[in-house]
Amino acid sequence: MAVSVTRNRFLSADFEAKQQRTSVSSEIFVKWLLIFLGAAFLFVMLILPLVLVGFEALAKGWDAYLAALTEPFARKAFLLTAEATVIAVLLNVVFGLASAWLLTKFDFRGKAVLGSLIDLPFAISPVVAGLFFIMLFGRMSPIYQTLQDLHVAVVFAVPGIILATVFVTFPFITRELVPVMEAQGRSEEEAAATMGAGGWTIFRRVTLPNIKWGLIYGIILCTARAMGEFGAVSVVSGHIRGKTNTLPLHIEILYNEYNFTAAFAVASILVFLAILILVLRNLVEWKLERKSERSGNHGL
Amino acid sequence: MAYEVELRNIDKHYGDFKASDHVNFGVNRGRLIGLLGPSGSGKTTILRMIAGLERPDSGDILIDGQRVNNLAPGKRGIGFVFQNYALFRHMTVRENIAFGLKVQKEGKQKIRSRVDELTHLIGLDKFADRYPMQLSVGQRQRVAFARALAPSPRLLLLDEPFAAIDAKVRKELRGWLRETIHKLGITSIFVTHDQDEAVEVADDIIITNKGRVEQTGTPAEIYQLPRTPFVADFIGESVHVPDYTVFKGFEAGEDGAHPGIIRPEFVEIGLNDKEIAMPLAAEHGIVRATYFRGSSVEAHVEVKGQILKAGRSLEKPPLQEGAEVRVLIHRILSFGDGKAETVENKSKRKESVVI
Amino acid sequence: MGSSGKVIPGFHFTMGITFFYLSLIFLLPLVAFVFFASGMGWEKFIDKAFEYRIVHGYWMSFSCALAAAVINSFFGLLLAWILVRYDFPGKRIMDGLIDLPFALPTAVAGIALTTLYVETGWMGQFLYALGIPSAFSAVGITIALVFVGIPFVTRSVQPVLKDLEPEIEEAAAILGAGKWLTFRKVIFPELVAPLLTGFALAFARGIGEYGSVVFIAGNTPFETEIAPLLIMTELEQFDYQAAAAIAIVMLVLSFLILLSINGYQRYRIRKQGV
Amino acid sequence: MKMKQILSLALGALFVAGVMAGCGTEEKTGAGSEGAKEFLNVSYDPTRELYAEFNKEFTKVWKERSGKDMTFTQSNGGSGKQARSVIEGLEADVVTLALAYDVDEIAQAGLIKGDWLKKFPDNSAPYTSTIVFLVRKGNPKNIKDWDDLVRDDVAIVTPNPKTSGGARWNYLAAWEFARRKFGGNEAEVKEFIKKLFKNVVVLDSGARGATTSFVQRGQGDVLIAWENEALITLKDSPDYEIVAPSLSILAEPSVAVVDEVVDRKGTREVAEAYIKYLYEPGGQEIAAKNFYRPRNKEILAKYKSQFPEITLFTIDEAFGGWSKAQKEHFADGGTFDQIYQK
Repeated sequence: MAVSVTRNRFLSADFEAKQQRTSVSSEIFVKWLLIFLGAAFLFVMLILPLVLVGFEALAKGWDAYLAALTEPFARKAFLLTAEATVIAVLLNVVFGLASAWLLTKFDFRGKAVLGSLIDLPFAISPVVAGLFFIMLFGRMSPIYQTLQDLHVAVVFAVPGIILATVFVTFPFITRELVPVMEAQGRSEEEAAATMGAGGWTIFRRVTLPNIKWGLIYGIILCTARAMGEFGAVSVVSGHIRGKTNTLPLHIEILYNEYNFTAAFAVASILVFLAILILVLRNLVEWKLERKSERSGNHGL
Repeated sequence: MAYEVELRNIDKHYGDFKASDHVNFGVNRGRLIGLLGPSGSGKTTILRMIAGLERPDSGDILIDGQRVNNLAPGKRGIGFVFQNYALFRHMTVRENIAFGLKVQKEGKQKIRSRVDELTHLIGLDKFADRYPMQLSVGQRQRVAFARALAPSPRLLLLDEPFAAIDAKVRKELRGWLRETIHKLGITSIFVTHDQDEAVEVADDIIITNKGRVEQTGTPAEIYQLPRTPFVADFIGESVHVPDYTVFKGFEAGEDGAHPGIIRPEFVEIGLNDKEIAMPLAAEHGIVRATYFRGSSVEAHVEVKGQILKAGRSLEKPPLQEGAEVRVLIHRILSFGDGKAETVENKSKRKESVVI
Repeated sequence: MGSSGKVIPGFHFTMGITFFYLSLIFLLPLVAFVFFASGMGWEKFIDKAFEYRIVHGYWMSFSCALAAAVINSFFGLLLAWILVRYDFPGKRIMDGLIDLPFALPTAVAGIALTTLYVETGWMGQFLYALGIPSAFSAVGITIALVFVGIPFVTRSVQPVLKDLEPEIEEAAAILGAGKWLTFRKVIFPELVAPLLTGFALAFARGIGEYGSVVFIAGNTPFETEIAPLLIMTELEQFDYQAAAAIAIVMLVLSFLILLSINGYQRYRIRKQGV
Repeated sequence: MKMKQILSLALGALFVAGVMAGCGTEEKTGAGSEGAKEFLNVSYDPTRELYAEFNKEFTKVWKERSGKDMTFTQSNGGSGKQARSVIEGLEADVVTLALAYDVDEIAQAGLIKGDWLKKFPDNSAPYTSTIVFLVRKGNPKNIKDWDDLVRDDVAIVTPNPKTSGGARWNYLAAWEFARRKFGGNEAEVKEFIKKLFKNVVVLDSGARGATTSFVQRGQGDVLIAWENEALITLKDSPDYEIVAPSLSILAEPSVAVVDEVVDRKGTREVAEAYIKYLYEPGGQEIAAKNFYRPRNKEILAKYKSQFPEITLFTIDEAFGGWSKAQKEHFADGGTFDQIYQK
C-alpha cells in the first residue's frame, strides 16, 4: 500500500516534469513566433521600403548615384537642409531648456495649459502648419507691407523654412526634458540657490550635468525630424531651385522630373542620415541605461 | 516525521555569485519560520526557489514529501506575499483576493464567500471595492496576505513582509500576522533582515549567510547558544574582543588568541563597590560616553583598553563621562576554533545571572 | 501670474522665453489662421466644411487612420514586448529601426511604399494575386498610415513595460495563472494607458498625414480621397476659406481624440489612484 | 524683477534677430530697388526642362542686349499651387502657368493688371500643346479616339482636374468631343463623361504623378496627357506610343509679367524682354525642342514630324473662356463633382 502510494507520487512528479518541459518548449515557441511576427512586420513595413530606396538609387550604377549627389542643386539643397536643421535645433534647445525649467521648477497658474499647448503641434497636420505661416507672414497678412518696407522676406525664403521646421519639431526637446527634470526634483537647485548661486550657475553646475543625456536624446530626435520635414516646409518654400529647396523638396522635384534614380539617390542620403542618427540615439540610450544601472544597482 | 517543506543540498549560482551553497533544512507542519540574514545572504533566493520562481542548480525541494523541482509555481500549493506586495493595481481589493480562485475556476458562490471571509479576516470589509492605490501601506500588506491565502495554500511564503511599513504600524502588524498565522495553522516562512522581527514573530529561525544556513533553532536557542561567530555577531548587540583572557575571571591556561563577544547584557556597571553584586570579580573602567536609550542608558566604558557596552537602569544614579566605575563581566561568548561557547566568569562562583 | 517666494531663480526669464517663442511659433500663426477663417461666417463654414464629398474625405481619413492605429497598436505592443522581454540577435538594430518613419521624409516614404505596393511591385504582386488591391485604395492609404504610425505605440508602451514590476507576474503565476491569462488579466491592464496614448498619437497623426499618403491614395472622389488632399483641392481653387474650414474641422477632430484619451486617463487615475 | 523682465525681452529680440539672420543674405539680392540681380520665373511642373534650357540661353541673350548680369531662376510645382504662392507673396517676376485661369487669379489679387491676356501676342501664350493619348506599345486595347475610353475594358489614368490645372484641359477636351458627338445633349454628355471617369483607376493629384502611375507603376491602359508630356515619355522609353484623337483642345499655357513685383524690384524691362524672347525664334526653337508646339510657323514646320495633325478647338470657342469653364465644370458642385455624386 505504502509502496504503491510512493510510486504514484513518483509517477505524478514525473508527469509534472514532462508537463514542465513541454510548457518550457511551448514558451520558447511563443517567443520565437512573436519575434518572427515582429520582424516580419518591420521587414515588410520598414526595411523593404528602405531596401527599395537603395535598390532604385543604384539602378543606374555608382556613377549615376554619385552624379546625382554631387550635382550643384543637390549640394545646395543639402546645405539649406543643414542650415535649417542646425538653426531650428539650436532655437529649440534654448526653448526646450527654458520651458522645461519653467514647467518643472515652478508652480504657477495655467501650468497645465502651457504644458498641453506645447504638445499641440503634434496634432496639427504639417500642411496646415505651413498655411499658418503663410497667413501670418504672407501677402494677405496685415503685417506683410511692413515686412516689405523692412526688406524682410519670411515666407518663400529661408526664415520661413526655418520657422516651419521649428514648428514641427519644437515639442521634442521639452518632451524629453520634462520627465527627466521632474524625476530630478527641485532640491538640488534649491540647495544651490540658498547657497547664493545665480540662475546661470545653478543651471550649468547643478541641472545640466543631470539632464545632459536627456538633452542629447532630445536634440537627436529633433534633428532627425527637422531633416526630414516635408509637408510644412513644402508650403512655405516656394520651391525656388537652388534657393529654397531643401533635400526632401529636391527629392520631390527630381521625382517629378521622372529622374527616379537621382530622386532615390538623394533619398538614400536622407535614409543614411536617419539611420546614422538612430544609431547615435541608441548609443545615447545605452549610455543612459548604463548610468542608471550604475547608480541603482544594489546587487541581489 | 515528514517535513512540510524540505530542502536537500540546494545549490544555486548567479554567474560567479553563489546564492545557495548546500542548503539543507526542513520545516515542520504548522510552524512559523523566520529566514533571517543580512542582505545578499541568499534568503530571498531560498524563498523564491521554494515558490518555484527560481530553479536550483542542484538539490531537491520537497513539499509534503513530494519533489517539486519541476512543478510550476502555481501547482505547488503555495501562497506568496511579495516585499512590495505586487498587488494588481487595476483590480479592487475584492478582485485581487478573488484572482487565485477565479484562475482555479471555482464557483461564483464559493469565491464570493471566501473573499468575504478573507476581507473580514484582514479587517477590510469596508474597503473591498477600493483599488490598492487608495489604501495605506499597511492595508495593502494585508490585502497581499489575503490574496495569498485565498486559494487555501498549504504553505505561505512572505518576503520581507514589513520592510515597507513605518515603525509604529509595523509593530501592530507583526503581532497581527503572528496571531493570524497561528490561528489558521498554516506553515509559513518569512524572510527578514531584521533580527528583532525574526525573534518577535517566528517560532523557529533559520539564519543564512553567504548562501549557507548558519544555524536553525528557536529564537531563544539562537540567542543563547549561537553556534558560529557570525550568528553570535548577527544576533543581539555585540562587542568583539580579540582576547578575552585579559579580563578578570576569564584567565586561561593555554596561550594563543581567545577572541570573544561581549553583549551589553553580560556587563554590569557600578558607580562604586556598593552598587555591584560582586565587587571582587569586577574590573575598573572609565566611562567614555553615555547614550539615552529611552528605557535605559547605554554606557561605553573603557576596560583594559577595550570599549565595552553596557545597559544601565534609569533608576540608578547617572554616570558622568570620565568617571571611574566598577565593571562586572558576567559572561563571554568565546570562539575557540570556529565553535562558539559561553564562558562564565569564574570569579563569580555559583552566582546565578539575571538578564 | 507668478507666485512669490520662489527659491530657484529664472522664473521670469524662462517664462519670457517660453511665451515669446510659443507666441511667435505657434499662437500667433494659429490666431492669424482662425482670424482669416472667421471671415467666412458660419453659414459658409458649415456649407464648406460639411459638404458631402468633404465629409466622405473625413470619413476616409478617419477610418483609414483608425484602421492603421489599430494595426499599429497590435504590432506596436508586439514589438514593445519582444524588445523588452526577449533577447535575440539583431535586437538593438530592430529597436533603432522603430524610429525610422520619424526621421524619413514622408514623401520618400510615400514614393517607396507606392513603388512596393502597386500591382507590379515587390509586395503588390502577391497582394494583388490574393485579390487585395494594395495601392490606390483604402488598403494603400492604410499601409502608408501604418508606416508613419509605427513608432508611436511601441515607444509609448516600451518604457512602461520595462518598468513593470516582475513581481506582479510572479504573483499571478503562484496563484496558478498561465502565461496567457497573466498577460490578459495582469500585464495588459497595466499597458492600457500607454497603449491608448500611443494609439491616440498614431490616430491623430494619421488623420493629418498628407505627404506619404497622397502617392498611394488614388485620390478618387468618394472613394480614396483623404481630407488633407481636399484642403489642397480647395487651395488649388484659391478658396482659402474652404481650405481653412476643412483644416479647422480636422484640427478639432484631432484635438477631440487627444482630449478624450487624456480625459479617460485622468478618469482612470481618479478612479484607481494609479 | 524689472531687470529680469527686460532681460527676457532682450533675449526675445535676440531670437527674432536669429531668425531674421537667416534671411539677411537673401535680402541683399532679392529686393534691392535698381540692382536686383535675381529673376524668378514661377512656372508649373512640366516646363522644368523647357525653362532650364531657356534660362541658360536667355542669360546670354540678356547679357548681350543689356550688358547686365542676371541670374534667372525658376520654381516649379502644380500650376494652381504656384499661382497661390505668388498671391501669398512669392516674388515672381514672371509667371508661366498651365492655364489662364490661374493667372486670372493672380490678377484678381491685384498683382497683375487685368488686361494681361492681350499684352502679348496669341493670348499671351507663346507656345501651345494639346491633349493626346499615351498607350502601351502596339496599342493592345486598340484605342483610337475618345469613344474608346468609355469602353468597359479600358482602364484610364488621368490627373484630378480639381487639383491639377493641366488635367482641366483633358476634361474639357473630352467634354467638347462628347458635346459634338451627342449634338449638345447635356444629359448624354454627362453620361459619357461619367462613364469615362468610371474607368479611371488612379486620379493623381498632378500631371506628373499621373504619368508616373502609368509608366513606372504600370497602371491603366491609357494615359490622357499633354502632348509634350507624352513626347517626353516616348523619348525615354520605346514601350509606348501616342494616339491622336480626332478632336482635341488647343492648350494655351499663359505667360504674364507680375506687375507689382517688377515695379517694386525694378525688373520690368528684363521681365518683358524675357517673355518677348519666348516669341522670338530662339525661344520658339527651345519650346519646340521641349515638345511644345511653337507659334512660329517656320519652326513648327521644322518639327512637324513630332506634332500630329489634330483638329483643335480653343477654349474661348467652345466654353466661352476660362472663368466660365471653371465655374461650370470645376468649382464645387460643378459638372465634375456631379459625375461623382451618387
